[in-house]
Amino acid sequence: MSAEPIETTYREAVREAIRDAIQRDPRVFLMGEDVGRYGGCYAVSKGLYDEFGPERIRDTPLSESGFTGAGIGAAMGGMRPIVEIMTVNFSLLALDQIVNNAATIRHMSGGQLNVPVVIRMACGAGRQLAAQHSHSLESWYASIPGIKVVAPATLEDARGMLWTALEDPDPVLIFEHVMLYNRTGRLSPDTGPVPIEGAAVRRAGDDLTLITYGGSLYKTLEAAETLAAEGVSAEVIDLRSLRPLDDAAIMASVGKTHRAVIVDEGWRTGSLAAEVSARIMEQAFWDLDAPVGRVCSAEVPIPYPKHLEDAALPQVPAILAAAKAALGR
Amino acid sequence: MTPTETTREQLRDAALEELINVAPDLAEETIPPNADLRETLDLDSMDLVNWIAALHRRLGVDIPELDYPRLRTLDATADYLAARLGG
Amino acid sequence: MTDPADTKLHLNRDHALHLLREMLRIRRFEERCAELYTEEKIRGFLHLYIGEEAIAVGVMQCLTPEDAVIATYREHGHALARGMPMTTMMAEMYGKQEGCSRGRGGSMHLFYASTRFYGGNAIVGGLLPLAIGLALADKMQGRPRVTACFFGEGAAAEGEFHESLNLAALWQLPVLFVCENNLYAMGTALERSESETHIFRKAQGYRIESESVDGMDVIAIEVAARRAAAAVRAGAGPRFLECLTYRFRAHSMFDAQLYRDKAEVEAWKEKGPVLRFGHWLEETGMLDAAGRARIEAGIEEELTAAIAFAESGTWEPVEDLTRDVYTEPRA
Amino acid sequence: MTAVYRMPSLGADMEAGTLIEWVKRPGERLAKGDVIAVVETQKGAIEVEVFHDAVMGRPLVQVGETVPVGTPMAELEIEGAPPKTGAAQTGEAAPEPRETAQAATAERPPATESRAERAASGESRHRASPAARREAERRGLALDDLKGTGPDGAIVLRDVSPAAGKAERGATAAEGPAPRRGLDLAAMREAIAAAMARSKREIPHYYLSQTVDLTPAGDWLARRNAELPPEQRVLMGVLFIKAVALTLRDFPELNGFDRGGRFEPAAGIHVGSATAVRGGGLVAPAIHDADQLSLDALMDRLRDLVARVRAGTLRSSELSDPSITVSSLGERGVDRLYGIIYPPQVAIVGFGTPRPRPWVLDDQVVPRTLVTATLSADHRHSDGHRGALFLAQVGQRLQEPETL
Repeated sequence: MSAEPIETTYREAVREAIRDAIQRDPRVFLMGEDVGRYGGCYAVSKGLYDEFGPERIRDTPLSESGFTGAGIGAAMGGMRPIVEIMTVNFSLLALDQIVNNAATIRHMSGGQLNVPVVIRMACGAGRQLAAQHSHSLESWYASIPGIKVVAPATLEDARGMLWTALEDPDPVLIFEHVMLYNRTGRLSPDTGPVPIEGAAVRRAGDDLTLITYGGSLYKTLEAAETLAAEGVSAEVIDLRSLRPLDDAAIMASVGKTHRAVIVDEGWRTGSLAAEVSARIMEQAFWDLDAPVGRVCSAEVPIPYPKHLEDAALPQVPAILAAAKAALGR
Repeated sequence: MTPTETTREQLRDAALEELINVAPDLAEETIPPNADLRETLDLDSMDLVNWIAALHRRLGVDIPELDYPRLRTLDATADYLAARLGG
Repeated sequence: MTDPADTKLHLNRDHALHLLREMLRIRRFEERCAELYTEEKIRGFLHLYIGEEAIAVGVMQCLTPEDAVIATYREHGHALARGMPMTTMMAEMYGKQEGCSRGRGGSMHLFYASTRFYGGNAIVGGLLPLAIGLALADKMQGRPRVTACFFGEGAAAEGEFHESLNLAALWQLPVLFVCENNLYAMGTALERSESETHIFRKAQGYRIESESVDGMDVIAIEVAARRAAAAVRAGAGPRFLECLTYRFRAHSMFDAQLYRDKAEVEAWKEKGPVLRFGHWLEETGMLDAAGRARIEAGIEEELTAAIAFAESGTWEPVEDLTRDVYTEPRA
Repeated sequence: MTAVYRMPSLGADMEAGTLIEWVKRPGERLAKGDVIAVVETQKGAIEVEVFHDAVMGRPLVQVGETVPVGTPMAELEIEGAPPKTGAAQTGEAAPEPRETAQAATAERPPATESRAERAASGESRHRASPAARREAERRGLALDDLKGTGPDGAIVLRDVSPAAGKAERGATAAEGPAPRRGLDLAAMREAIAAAMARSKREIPHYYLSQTVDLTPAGDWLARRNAELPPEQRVLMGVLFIKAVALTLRDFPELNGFDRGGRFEPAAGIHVGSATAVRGGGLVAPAIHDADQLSLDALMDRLRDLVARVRAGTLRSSELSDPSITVSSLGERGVDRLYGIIYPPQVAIVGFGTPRPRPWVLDDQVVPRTLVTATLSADHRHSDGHRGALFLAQVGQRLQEPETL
């Protein structure tokens, strides 16, 4: 029996997830720039400082490598930190700690040490923040053995993935697309944790498989609706987990529809779409009736002006065109 | 090898069983004991020779080609086999 | 054995001999490693601690089993002083799976969870934020423990040095910073890389109590470390020791040492920690030649057993390649 | 005791070193740690040391020589036995870096000639999607029979079977006969329809028939079978197949394929034996190299094929490569049947039902068992005259059954 769903937002769902985790486990604490007194640059942790105090909602100086490394060290020391890197753009300063320490220590120490840390970061473009604040680098992290990477796109996932990630003995990175924070929807107050592995079929279909994740999900669903109006039944797969990828779900869908288009806000070369496309070619080659399509960002530093930013990012018309090409229309 | 199926009914059932083995696609069909096997079941010569070989293996009865026409229905087959075995 | 938490050093004969033996164990272990490297038994990189033994041995006397220790790729001495058996360490140097890190880390990545030895870390400065985190965890869980982190003066130039010292001071974390200043960051002399060459003064910039100590004098090191560790353990926040020392051998095995001249090396060798402390023990009658020979023989025996252990070690099967990438075997 | 001083390894990426100076002369004493020589490496000159007290012996390498790591450089007199870890006895080497467990063993990608080469070689490789290729094979359709409606005329799924083009929204079992395991009757019906329609549309058939006295063969077979248990008896249909197969050796123009109007002779004589499928449908699985098989071997192959057709476990490869088809409707057939050629084959031989009929023999009209053999052939690749000779020879071989 779950309580009556209430109207809420993606941002509040993440906040609720943090509050729930801190209440449940004394080892859990939030650490990051402006997460405390300021309430988070995307207002995700607003109010938590007053509720839990400076020890557990811990503001840090602008030292991404320092506090991310500290989060990793604290996890090795028995805590369950939630490190918030304001955006993926600043995570480049902490790459060494994430790649050479978090992802590596367990294997390199011969299995002696665990790093149960969760690192959350906002990602993606669409707010005209220009090149240095608009990166989509999930595929970089999704290629690193030793960490898990998830991209919650729905309110349920935003609310439910954090606790599962905190219970995981290995490092988990959570990417929250900036354009999702304001999404509204209904969510029952006592919805619980959800798995951080496995893809989800957000829309069933037979003629074509649209594969996407995170911020691109709603553009992809919109494209699927338009296709439906033209008599094409498109299936939409939300990857949810970017490492490990849910090959079984992808191949099951492509096996049925024989056509696949992948929508990914990362740059085309070396994108996650490239990896998924390679796996489809390897595992479902004989089911393919058309080349796998990819709709990605233009390979350009994301420009500031709205019309150029829109032109650079994957949009619904581009998804429709790729779908039609796959259908051989 | 003394056939265990001594009675006529057992012989007919054995014949039917071997017929299904030869033509598994007949499994769902009900085969009346007096139905003409060649006509109603569309058995061709290959099915027939395989069926007879199976009866030979199972019952030890060597049915010469000249006797093939006498295996027109399951009942007729049971009578023929009973006669051959009864001695 | 004196109590690690005691703030004062009681230098009786037993303790003195213990200090000498610990330094000699490091010296002889590393001399043999140099030989094994030329015979291609040890591969990859090999960074030797010969000449700096007094620091690891002196500081380790002030740490309890619950304290944490984290060091760099020049960590054989710290690992030995922190209780890692010579056998599993040598097996690790050979890359055998009986090594402390299953053979996967090698000389630069010795880990030993049972004595909270959080390894060799090969990225200069990379260990500093980890030390901050370990201390943060202790503080948040109310445990009166010390995290001792050892690093070279080269790390002072890394951004993470500034970020870590600031966090340690800002959050008053129980960290003992031990900077082993051996005057050369690989091929670059200190004057050519640091505007302020007195590293302990940098630490004072973050309002961290810090001092400079003669890294060649094991007694001086232990006295300073006791005082600092006691303060840290009492919750008085981080402490910083800059230990002036010198490495008698190259940065690593493949180094023509063009950056320093031989006379300087010989001068520092005269002030070496093992040489000086050995003479002092003889002059004060605490140790005669026979006693010294017995210590050396015992170490030789331990070393021979360690090499035999490593030689008879086995290679990790290729099928285990991906084991422990994650905690549970991936489905 | 004498030992050997070897070129030391001084770094992870050092393979060899050049001796630039001997620091010690033969006979000089060496204390542990003393420098014995200076070696040049990529990183500059490095003084190399000895690890045991010793006396310098005979140098084995000249100044200026470059030698790999481990090469003996000089003899040494060592006081007392040095602890035996010497380079000589190396522990077993690290395992060769075999393919790592999970690194995909990337086979060399199949050499894909460029389109130009293929066009030049005349063999036009059909552009078809993998799904279309697999479906065509499953249905026993040759790609060059299909017209592609995909990009640049590529053959796509809908070209192979309209039904498969749309996702199989629930089996179409409701209307058609229940689909049996393996053979999808609805799909088969369409495939036959497509093939027959194309055959009639494109192949200029000519038809010949020949009445053959089957009595000698019939008597011979009855005598032969009488002495054999049922398992080893042979059917008359087998004699027909063997007669056709042997005759085709002299008539290669009837045994092969039409490739876009050009005749391609088959590599062997693979006779498709048309077999009715209960509930409708027809398949003609191939008996490979029928001309080289004995009657008993042919009978076993035929029995196996029919059994698998019944059980629906036919391999798709068997459906797609007969070089000619033989169709006989057996006892309950008709006097004479004229087959339609299965593209891309160029001929089909039919046998009516053997039946006793009047026949003139030595100016007497006598009852004989007669069968009418027919040939339908592609007039683009053979003519009636040759067809007639072919049928005559088949009839003649049936007069000497013991030669089959």
